Amino acid sequence: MNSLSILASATANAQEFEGLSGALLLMAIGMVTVFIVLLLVIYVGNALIMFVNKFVPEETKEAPKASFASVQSVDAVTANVIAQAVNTLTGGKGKVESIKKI
Amino acid sequence: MNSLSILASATANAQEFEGLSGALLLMAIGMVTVFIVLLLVIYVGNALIMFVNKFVPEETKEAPKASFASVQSVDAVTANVIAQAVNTLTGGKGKVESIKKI
Amino acid sequence: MNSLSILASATANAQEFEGLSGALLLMAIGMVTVFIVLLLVIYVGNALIMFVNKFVPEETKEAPKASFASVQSVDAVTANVIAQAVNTLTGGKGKVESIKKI
Amino acid sequence: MEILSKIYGMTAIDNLTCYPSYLVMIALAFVLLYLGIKKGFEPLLLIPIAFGVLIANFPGGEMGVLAVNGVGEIFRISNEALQNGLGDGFQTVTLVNGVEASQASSNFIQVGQLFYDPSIEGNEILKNVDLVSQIKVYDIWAMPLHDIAHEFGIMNYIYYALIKSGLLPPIIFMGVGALTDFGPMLRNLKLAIFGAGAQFGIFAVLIVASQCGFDMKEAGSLAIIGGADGPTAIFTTLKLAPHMLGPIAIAAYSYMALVPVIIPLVVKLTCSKEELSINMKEQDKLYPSKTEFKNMQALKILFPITVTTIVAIIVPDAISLIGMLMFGNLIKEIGNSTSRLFQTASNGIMNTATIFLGLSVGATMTVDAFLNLKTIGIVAGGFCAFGLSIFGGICLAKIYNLFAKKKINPLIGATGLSAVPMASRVANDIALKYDPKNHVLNYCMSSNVAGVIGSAVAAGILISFLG
Amino acid sequence: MEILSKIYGMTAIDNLTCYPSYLVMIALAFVLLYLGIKKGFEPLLLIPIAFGVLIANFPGGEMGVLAVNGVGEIFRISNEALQNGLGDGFQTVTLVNGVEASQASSNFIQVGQLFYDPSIEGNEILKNVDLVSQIKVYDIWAMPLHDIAHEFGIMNYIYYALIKSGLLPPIIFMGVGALTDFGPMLRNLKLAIFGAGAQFGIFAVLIVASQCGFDMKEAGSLAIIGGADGPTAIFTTLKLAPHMLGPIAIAAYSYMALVPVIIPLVVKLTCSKEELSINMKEQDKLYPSKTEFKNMQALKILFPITVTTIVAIIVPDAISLIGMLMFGNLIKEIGNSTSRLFQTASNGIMNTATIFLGLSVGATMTVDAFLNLKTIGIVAGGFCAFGLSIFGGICLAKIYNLFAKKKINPLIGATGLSAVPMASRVANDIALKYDPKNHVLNYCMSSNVAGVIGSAVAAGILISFLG
Amino acid sequence: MEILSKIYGMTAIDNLTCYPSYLVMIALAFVLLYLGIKKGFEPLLLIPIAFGVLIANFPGGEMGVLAVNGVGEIFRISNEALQNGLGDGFQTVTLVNGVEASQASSNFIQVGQLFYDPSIEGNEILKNVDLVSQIKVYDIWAMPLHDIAHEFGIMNYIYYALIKSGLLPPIIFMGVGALTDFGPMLRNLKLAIFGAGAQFGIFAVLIVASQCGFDMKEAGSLAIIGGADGPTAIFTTLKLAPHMLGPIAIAAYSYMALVPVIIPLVVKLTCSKEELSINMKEQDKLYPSKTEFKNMQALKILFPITVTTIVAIIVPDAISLIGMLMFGNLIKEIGNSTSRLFQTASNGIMNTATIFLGLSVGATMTVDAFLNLKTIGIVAGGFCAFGLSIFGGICLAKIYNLFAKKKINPLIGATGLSAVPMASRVANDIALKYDPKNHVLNYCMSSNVAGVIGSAVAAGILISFLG
Ligand code: NA
Ligand code: NA
Ligand code: NA
Repeated sequence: MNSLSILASATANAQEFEGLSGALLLMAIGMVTVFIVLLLVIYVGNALIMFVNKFVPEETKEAPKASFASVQSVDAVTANVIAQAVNTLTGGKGKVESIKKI
Repeated sequence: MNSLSILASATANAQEFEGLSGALLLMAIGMVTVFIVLLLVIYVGNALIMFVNKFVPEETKEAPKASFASVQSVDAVTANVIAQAVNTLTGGKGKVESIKKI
Repeated sequence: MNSLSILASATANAQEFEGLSGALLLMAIGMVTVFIVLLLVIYVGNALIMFVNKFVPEETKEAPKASFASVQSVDAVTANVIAQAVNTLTGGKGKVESIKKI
Repeated sequence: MEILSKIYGMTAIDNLTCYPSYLVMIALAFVLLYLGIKKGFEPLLLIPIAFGVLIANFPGGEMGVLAVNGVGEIFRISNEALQNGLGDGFQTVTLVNGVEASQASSNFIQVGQLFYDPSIEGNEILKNVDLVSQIKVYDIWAMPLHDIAHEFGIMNYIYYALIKSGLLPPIIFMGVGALTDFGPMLRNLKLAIFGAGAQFGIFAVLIVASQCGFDMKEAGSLAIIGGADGPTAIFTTLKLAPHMLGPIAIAAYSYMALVPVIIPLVVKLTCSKEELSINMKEQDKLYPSKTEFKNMQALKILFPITVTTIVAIIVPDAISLIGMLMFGNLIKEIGNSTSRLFQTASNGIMNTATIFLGLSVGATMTVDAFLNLKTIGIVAGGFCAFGLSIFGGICLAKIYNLFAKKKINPLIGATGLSAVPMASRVANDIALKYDPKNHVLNYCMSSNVAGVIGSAVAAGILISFLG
Repeated sequence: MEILSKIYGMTAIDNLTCYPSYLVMIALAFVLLYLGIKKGFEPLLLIPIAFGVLIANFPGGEMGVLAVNGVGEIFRISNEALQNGLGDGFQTVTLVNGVEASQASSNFIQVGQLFYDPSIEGNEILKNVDLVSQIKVYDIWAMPLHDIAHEFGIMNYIYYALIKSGLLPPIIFMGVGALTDFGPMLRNLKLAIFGAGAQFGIFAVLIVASQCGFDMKEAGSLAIIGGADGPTAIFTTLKLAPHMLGPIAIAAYSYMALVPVIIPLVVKLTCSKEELSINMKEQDKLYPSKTEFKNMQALKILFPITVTTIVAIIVPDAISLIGMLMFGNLIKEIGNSTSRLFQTASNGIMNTATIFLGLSVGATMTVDAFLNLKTIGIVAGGFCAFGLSIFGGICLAKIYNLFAKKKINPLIGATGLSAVPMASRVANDIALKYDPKNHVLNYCMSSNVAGVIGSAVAAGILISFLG
Repeated sequence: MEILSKIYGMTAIDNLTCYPSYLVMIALAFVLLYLGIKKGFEPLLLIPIAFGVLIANFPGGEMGVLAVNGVGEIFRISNEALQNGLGDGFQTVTLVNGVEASQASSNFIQVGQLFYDPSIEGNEILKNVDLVSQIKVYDIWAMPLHDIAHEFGIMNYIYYALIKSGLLPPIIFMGVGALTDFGPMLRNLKLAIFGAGAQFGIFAVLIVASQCGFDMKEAGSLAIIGGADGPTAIFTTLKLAPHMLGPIAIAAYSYMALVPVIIPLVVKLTCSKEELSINMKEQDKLYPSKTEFKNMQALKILFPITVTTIVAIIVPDAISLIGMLMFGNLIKEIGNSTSRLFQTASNGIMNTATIFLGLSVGATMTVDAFLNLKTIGIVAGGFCAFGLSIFGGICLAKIYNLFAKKKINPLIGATGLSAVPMASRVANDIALKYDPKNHVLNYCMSSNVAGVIGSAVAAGILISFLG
C-alpha cells in the first residue's frame, strides 16, 4: 500500500458510504476505531501509571507560582480583590476581621 | 523643512535601513527616542508632582460611586466580588474568618 | 387591505417622513405605538397576575439544579454557591460571619 | 387612520396571521421554556435555546438565523424592486438559478423584512416574473462578518462568527474538561472500554436513518445524538448537516435531561436482578487489582496530554474537541500556576459560550428549519440512538461477564453513554435499589467519562468519512 | 541631524501644529476625563469614551475610527504614489469619484500615516492632480474584519466587529436586564404608562431637529437622546446616522449623569408644591388595590417572556434590544439553575462590553466627526429632548389627575424618562424635601423601568420607519 | 481488511512516518510542557503555547496555523483533482505561479487533508504536472473570518481574528496595566531613565542580526526579544515578520522565565562588589530628595494619562500598546467608580486573551515555521539581546556614577530590562547577598516598570521605521 492509495482512502467522502453496505462499512470502521482508541487509552494509561510510579513516585509539594510578565505581584491582586469585596459589600464601613491563609 | 519632506521622512520603510549604516542609524534613532520619551516622562512627571502638590494637595476621601445607566442594584456585583475574593484567597485551602457589614 | 399594501406601508423609508407633516405623522405613530405597547404590558401583566394567582399560587421551594452536560465536579460551582449564599444572607444588609474551608 | 395603518404595517400581526406556522414555533418556544424552567431539563442550555427560538420567530425582528442553500446563498428582493413591480402582471415563479430544490433554504425567500414561500398559493408578490430577476443573491461565505450583521442582524452574525465557524463547541469542551475529574477513570481504567461499547447506538441509527430518507450526512448528524453529548452533537451537525442544527441540538439536550427516565427503561428491559446486584467492591476484594497510585497528581497531569496524543494520531478530526477538552483538564490539574486560566475557562468563557451557543442555536429554529418531516425523524431517531447506546454498553458488559471471572455490573456498561455525571448517579440509584450497599458510582464514572472520549472519537470518524 | 529629523518625522508634532483641531479634541478628552473621574459623570462609560477620544486623536497612532462616506468608502493614497508625485506641478483637487460632498467623510483623506483635509489651503500634497488618480478606495463593507484590523488598526476592527455590527448595545442590555428588578413595576403596574408619556421629548425634538438642518435619520438619532438610555441611543444612532455616534453617545451619557440637575429643574418649572406633596401611600390607603401577589417568583419569570412577546409583535425592530434585556432578566429571575449564566451576563460580559463600547465610541470622535455645527445641535437638541421627556411624563400625570380620583404624584411621571435608578432616587429626594414622610421611590421605579421599555420601543419605531 | 485500511488512511500515522519532522515538533511540545509545568517557566503563557504546538502538529487535525506567503496566499489542491490526476504520468513540479521561493510558505502545499513538501523526493503526488494547474489559491486577506474557520479550522480563525489582527497584545497590556503599580516609579522618578538604557540590547542585536542573514524586518522582530516583554515582542513580530511569531514568542517567554539565571550572570561579569553594595537608602539619607507627595492618589490617576499623551506625541506607533497599558492602569487607580471594569480587565479579559494568545501562537509553530536555521538565530540572538539589555542598563548606571555624587546601585540599571517584577526580586536578592540590609526592591521597581514603557517605545520605533 503506497501513500497514494492511502491518500485516496483517507479522502473518502459521503458518496462512498451511500447504501446499506456503505453504512454497515462505516459502522464497522467506527466501532473498531472507537475500541482501538479506548484500548490504547487503557494500555497507555497503564503504562503511564507504571512510569509515574517508577520515575516520579513522590507528590510534588509546591506547584510553581503563577505569574504574568510585567505583573507586580499576586499578593497585591489578592489584597486588592479582598479590599474590593469588603468595600462593595460594606459600602465603605465594613471591616475584615481576619483573613487567614493556611 | 516643509511638511512634504517631513512626510517623506516619516514614511521611511525597511529598505532605507538596509545595511550596516542603516542599522546603526536606526539604533541611534531608537536609543535617542527612548531617552527622549523617558526623560519627558521624568520631567513632566516631576511637573505633575508639583502641580498636584499645589492644586490638589488633599486626598479625596470618597470616590464617586460606579453606576450603570438603567441598572438597578449591585447585589449581583457584591456576590461576584466576594466569590472572587474567596476563590482567589483560598486557592483551595484558605478560609475567610469573617466579613462584617456594619 | 391586502398583504401587498401592508408590505408597502411597512417598508416606508425616511423620504416619506421628510418635512414638517412627515415628522408630525411620525410623532403620532410613535406616541400611539408607545402607549399601545405599555398599555398591553399593563393589561397582559394584570392577566398574568390573575393567571399566576389562579394556577400557580404557591411558591416553588426548590429550583432545579444547574448542571452542565458532561460536567464532573464543582469547584467552580462551589464558588458560585458561596456567591449565592452570601447574596441570600446579606440581602443588602446582612453579614457573613464566616466562610470556612477546612 | 393612516397612523393606525402604518402602525399595523410595522407590526408582525399581518405576517403571523398569514403564516400561522410562526405561531407553532412560538408555542414550541413556550414549551421549551416550560421544560427548562419548570421541569429542569438541562436549563443552562435549553433556556437560552428556547429564548432564541422565541425571538427568532417574529417576522421583521431579524433575530432568526437565515436558512441558506447548499452553497451558502441567501435570496432577497429589495423593497423598491417590489414596489416598482406591483403594477405588472403576475406569473408563477420557479427559482432556476442553480438552486437545488432539495435544499430547504431554496424554498424560502426573504422579501424586504418579510418572508415569502413561493410554494404557497396566493403569494402573489413573487409570482411577478419581473421581480425574480431582481432578487438579490447573497453569498454568505463571501460576506465579511460585519456585513452579515449589517444585512441580516446580530443573530446571523453571532451564528456565523461563533457557531458556524465551529468555535463554540470546542470552547465549551475546554470548560467541560476544566470541570472533569479523570481520577475515577484512572482508578478503574479497564472500565473505560465500556465508553466504546456505548457508541453502538450512533452507528446503528446511522444505518437505519440512511435507509429512511436521510442522506448520509444527515444520518450521521442524527445518529450522533446517541453520543449523549451536546457540544459533540452540535459540532458534528455543523460539519455535516447544519440545516438540522436546531432540532438535533434540542433533541440531544432533551434526551440528556431524560437520562433518569431512559436508562432505567433500557436497564429494566435488558438486565436481570442478579446482574444488577453484582457488587463491584466485593469483586475488587475477590480479585484485587495490583495497581497502586504513588503520585495521582502527576498522573492526572500526564493523562490529558497522553489522551490528546493518542486521539490526535488515530482520529485527527476529533482533535479540536478532544484537544480542547484535555487542555481544559490540564490547566485544572496543573493547579496553582494556571489556576487563573482554569477559573476563566470553567466560568467566564464557558458561560459566555453557553449563552451565545444557546441563543443562536435556538435562532436557527425558524419555520422552515423545523416544521418538516425530518424533525420527526430526528426526534424518533435520536431516542433510538440514545437507547441503543445504553443497550450497546450493557451488552458489552454481558459479553465480558461470559468470559471473565471478575464480573462487572452491566450498569457500568450503561453509563458508557456519557451524559456525565447524571448517568452515573442514575445508575447508582438503580444499583442501590437492588442492594442498598452496592455503591457503583465511582465505577460508573470511569465508563461515563470514557463515553465522552468515545463519542468525540465517533464524531471525528463521521466527520472524517462523511464530511 | 538626520537622526533628529527622522525622529521629528516620526512624531505627531508636525501634524498637531499643522492641524490644531487635533489639540481641541485632546483637550476635550481631558475635560471628559475630568468629568468622569472627578465629577463622577457616569464614570463607567464616560472614562472609557474619554480615553478613546484621547488615543484616537494623535495622527499616526491609527487608533481613531475612520470616517466613511455613505456607501462605506475610505480613501487613502500610498506613500510611494505620494513620493513619486512630488516632482510634478500642483493643482487644486476636487474629489469627484462619486462621493457626495455632504458626507463628512469625503472631506478627509488619509495620506500614508497622516490625514489631510483638501479643503484647507496650503495643503500642497493633495493639490497634485496626478495623485488623485492614485487614491485607493477601500470598501469597508467588503473588507474582512481582520483586513480592517490590518489596514486601519485595532480600533476600527473593534468598532466594526462589535459596535457597527450592532452587537454590543443588545449585549449590554442583557446585562442591564440581569440587573433590573421588575418587582416594583409589577406591584404598581398601572404606573408603567408614564414610561410612555415620557417619550414625548424624543418625538418633539425629532420634529424640531428635522426643521433645523438635520435630515430625518440624523434627527431621529439626535432625538433618541431623550430616551435617557445609553445603549438604546447608541443602537439607534448606529442604524440611522453612524457618523454622529460619538457626540450622541457622549451627550446621552452626560445628560444621564446630569439627571440630578435636570429633573429638579423641570419639576420646579412645572409642578406646584401641592402636586409634589401627593402621598402615594396614603392614596393607596384611600383607594386600596385589589391585586394580590400569591407567587411573585413565578410572576417575575413569566413577565419578561410576556413583554418580549408583546414588543416583538408590535415593534419587531425593538426585539434585539428588548429581547436581550428580557433574556438577561429571565436568567436572573429563574434563579439557581441559570445563576452561572446570570453571573457572567451581569459581570464579565457586561464589563467587557462596556470597556470596548466606551473605547471605540470614543475613538469615533475624530476631528471631522466632532468639530462641526451638528455637534452644537446635538448638545442643544439632546438637552431639549431630555427636558421635554420629563415634561411629557409630568403632563401625563397632571392630565391623569384631572380625571382620576386616586391622584398621582407628578414626580412619577417625571421618572418615566428612565435613567434607572438615578431618576427615581432624585425624584424621591424631591418628594422628601416637601414632605419628609413621602417616600415615592417604589412608585417611581415602576414608571422608571417602564421608561426603558418605552424608549426601546421608540427606538424600534424610528429604526422601522427611518432606517 | 478494507476496514483496517480505511482506518489506517484516517489516522495520522502514515504522514507522521513519512515526515518525521512532525515528531520533532511534538517532542518540542512535550519539552515546553515539561518546562512550563515542572520547571515553572512562565506557565501562564508557555503551557497554552506548548499545547498549541502539540495539537497543531498532527496532520489532518487542521489545528495548525497555515503558513502564508508574503502576500497572504495559501495553496491547496482538491481531493477530486488529485484522484483524477492519478492515472497520468508523473513529472517534477516547480511552483511557478508567482510565489517567491524565499517565502517559507511557498515550500508547503496542503493537499486535501495532508501536507506535502514538493522539495522532498519520493513525493510522487505533486510531481504530476497536471495537478499543479489545479492548485487552488486562497487569499487570506480577502476571505471573511468565518470562511477561514470553514476552510482551515478554528485555530486559523482564532489566529486571524485575535492575533494577526493585532488585538490581543494590546488587550493583554490593558490587563498588565491594571496589575501594575506606578507608585514606586513615581517615588523614584529619576531612576526611570534606566528603562531607556536597558533597551540597548534591542538595537545592538538589530545590527548584528541584520548582518547575519536576517532582513531588517526579521532582525527587528528578533531584536525586540531584548525588550523582555511578551506582548510587546508578539505585537512587533506580527507587524514585521509574522512567520517568525512562534519561535520569537517562545524565546521571549523562556528568557523571561530565565531572568533569575541571566541577570546574576551578567551582573557577575560586569559589576564589582563595591558597586553592588551601594545602599540606596543611605544615599537617600546623604542626599535627601526634596520631593514630597501630598496626594499620591491624584498623582497615580494623572500619571497614566500623562504618559499616554507623551508617548502618543513622540512615538504614535506605540500608542496601541502604551495606550491600553495606561487605560488598564487608569481604571485601577480611579478606584471604586471603575472597579467593575478593572476587575474584568485584569481577570476575565486578560485570562481569556492569554488562553487564546497562547494556543494560537503555539499553533503557528508548524514544521516549516520552526525547523529552519532562523530558529537557531532567534534562540541565540534573543539571548544576546537579553544579556545586552541588562548590560546596557548597568553601563548607564556606571556612567551616571562617574559624574554624580549620589551613587546608584548598578542593579537598578540591570532591572531596566523590564520582566516585572521578577527582575526586581532577583536584583534585590543579589543586593542582599552582598549586604543583608541593602533592600533595593523599591528602587529597582522604578527602572523595572520604566523598562515596560521603554520597550514599548522601542517597538513603536521599529514598527514605524521598518513596518
Ligand atoms: Na458519549
Ligand atoms: Na427612556
Ligand atoms: Na523592556
